[in-house]
Amino acid sequence: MNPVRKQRLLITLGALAGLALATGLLLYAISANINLFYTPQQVAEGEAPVGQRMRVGGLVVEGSVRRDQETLENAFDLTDGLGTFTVYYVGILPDLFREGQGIVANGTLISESRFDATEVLAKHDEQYMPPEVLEALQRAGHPSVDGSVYEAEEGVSY
Amino acid sequence: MQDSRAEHRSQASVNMALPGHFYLISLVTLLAAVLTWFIWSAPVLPRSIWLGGGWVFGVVFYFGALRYPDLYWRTLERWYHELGSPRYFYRLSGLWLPWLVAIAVVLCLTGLVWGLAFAPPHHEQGNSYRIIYLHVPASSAALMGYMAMGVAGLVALVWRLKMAEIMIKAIAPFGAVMAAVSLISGAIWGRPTWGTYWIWDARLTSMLILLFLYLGVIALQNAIRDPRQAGRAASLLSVVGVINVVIVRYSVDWWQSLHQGSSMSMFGTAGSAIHPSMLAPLLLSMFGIYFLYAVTVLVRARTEILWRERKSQWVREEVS
Amino acid sequence: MYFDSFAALWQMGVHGPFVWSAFGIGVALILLNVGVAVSRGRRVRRDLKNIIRRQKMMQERQ
Amino acid sequence: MRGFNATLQREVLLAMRSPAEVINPLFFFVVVVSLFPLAVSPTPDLLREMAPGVIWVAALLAVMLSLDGLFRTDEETGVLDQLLVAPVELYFTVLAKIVAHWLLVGLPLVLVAPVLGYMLQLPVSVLGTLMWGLLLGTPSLMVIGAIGASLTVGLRRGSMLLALLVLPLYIPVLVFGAGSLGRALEALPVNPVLAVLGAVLALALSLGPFAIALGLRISTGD
Repeated sequence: MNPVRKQRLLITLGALAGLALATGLLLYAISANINLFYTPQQVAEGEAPVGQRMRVGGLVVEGSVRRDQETLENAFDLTDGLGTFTVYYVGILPDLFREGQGIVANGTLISESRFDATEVLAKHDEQYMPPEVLEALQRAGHPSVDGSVYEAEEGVSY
Repeated sequence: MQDSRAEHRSQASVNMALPGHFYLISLVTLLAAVLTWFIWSAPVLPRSIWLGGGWVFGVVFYFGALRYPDLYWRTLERWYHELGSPRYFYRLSGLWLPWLVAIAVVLCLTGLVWGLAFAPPHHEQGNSYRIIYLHVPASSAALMGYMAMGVAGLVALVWRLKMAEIMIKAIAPFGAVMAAVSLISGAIWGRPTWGTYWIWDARLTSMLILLFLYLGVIALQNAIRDPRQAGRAASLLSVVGVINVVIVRYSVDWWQSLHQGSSMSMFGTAGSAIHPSMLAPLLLSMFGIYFLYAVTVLVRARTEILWRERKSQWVREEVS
Repeated sequence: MYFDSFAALWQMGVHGPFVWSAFGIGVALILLNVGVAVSRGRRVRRDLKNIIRRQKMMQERQ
Repeated sequence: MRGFNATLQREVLLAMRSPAEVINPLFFFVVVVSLFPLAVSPTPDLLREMAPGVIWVAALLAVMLSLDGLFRTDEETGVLDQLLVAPVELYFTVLAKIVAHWLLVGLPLVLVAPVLGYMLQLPVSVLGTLMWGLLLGTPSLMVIGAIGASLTVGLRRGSMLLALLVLPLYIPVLVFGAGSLGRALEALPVNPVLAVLGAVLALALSLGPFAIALGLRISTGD
């Protein structure tokens, strides 16, 4: 083989090897759940490592919020319809925090039923509709309002 | 001397051994991939509409190409060669321009007036949401513009096509303005909605970097005196930049997700949750901005063509 | 029109300043950009015209 | 392979003759990092929180500033034109130059970083992550910066332009690099992040030299 051809072959093989390596490393990183984001379902099924810092996201269960005005201790249940656990948080909850609303919390999973949050973030409503439509939907008892904003199986891009 | 040699070489590389079809197929596939990625990451319309439309187009194109292959390929090849020639491009764009201006003005005006005065308010944000009628079109135009610049850069590097270099130079300024408008309007909207003008949210950060990349391309072009060299350097930078934009989107997503949650992702998840009465003016202004983009790109490209070809006979006839 | 009057349109509840300043800055930037592109095109055309005329005059003089 | 080795040896030899080019980036790195405790406040907790960002930004700037001269001397002395017509593929020459530059500039940064990290109150347990991160990150910074350097090689006042072009391209490396250290401080697993840094490095090393070679050809008007 002439030297130029040989060099080009070397370059091509090297570049391909590099690309393969990059793909492999990226796949490993993705499979390792780099975000450390877990849904209540994953927590219920024991997929989330207990005792580690992580993020969880889900809907606040209606009627589950317990606030202590003195100590600012809050507790509420978080669900995605497939699993539920209780979040404990000391501090002021954000303005958009409401029952039935989607939230994201940072903190530590103490057990499969208890999550100690250091931060609670309310998820912005993605639905764009006029107030009349909202009222009409609520009057008709439409389930999609306030509920289906959070789609557990989609994984949600936070 | 230098010029004629480059001219000769670019002629030679157009007539390379592989047939034109090969490059055309690759180009169309690449465009489709880029478009799919873009649509997937920012579904302003419901995905079903985009994908449905894409399928219809694809099926028509595929069967048409199967039945009348010669016609299709010859037409595409002709377009490719004709649009690659500055002179032809100048003449053609002169014919398009009045129509594009008219469509752009009509679409922008109806979209903005409808959005500002006639669309209903948002159920939570009240009237402040009306900024999306400027913000969303500007953001999407900035992103699309950068993708287009990357594709043009690739074409310019592979075939040394003069028109592709001119297109990059024409796209960059308006893209930078679009990114800036998107950032400014987003900041003003953020104040009543989130309570702050600026947060280091994934989308905001990547748009800021997009603006920097646009400015980098413009700066590089201005720094190099020789137009051909400047064009090729800018092509390389925009291709590298496209790869970077993709990585930045993921890296920033990952980075901010550990620190502060983006609780305000707009069109992040599947499907559009925009009510039709709000979507219609949004789509109008979006397409209006796209047409406006096309108008300015064509105007800039025509100026650049005139200046670069100033020594040729057709420009003399055209000008005087 | 959704609003009752032009004053209401201008005020937009409490959001008037935000909406109108955003649109003002945005539209101004876009129009400025279009204007710059068009005026640059005109200038280049005019310059080229002058250059060509001068060259013709030179040729005729010779 | 002979071309690769020859370029590598030549670069190292040249650097040995003018050691300032090797020592200056290192000195810059150390000085910039030690400015922060003076400018912000020497509170240990604050320093520890800032340390990942400070160290990574300083390393990034040091690498970028050192790259300004990567091709310039070759261009001024006419060596670059020789390299362009040499029977060795430009890919290998460029790769050799980058490897040499990393050994001379990047590696010292990696080695001195733990000391600076310790001075910024980082616990000893995370210094390993800091070194691994820089070990994987600085070569990527070299490659990406060299793309910019190849495009600005013949320009006057090119260094400012180089910063403008290259800094936005550096952001992913910065995010993942500083991110790995931040995760180490929170006792989270860092391997996935280091893997991403490694992936960026593999990508940069396999595709970067093509872009650099093309950039050099464009800049020299070839």
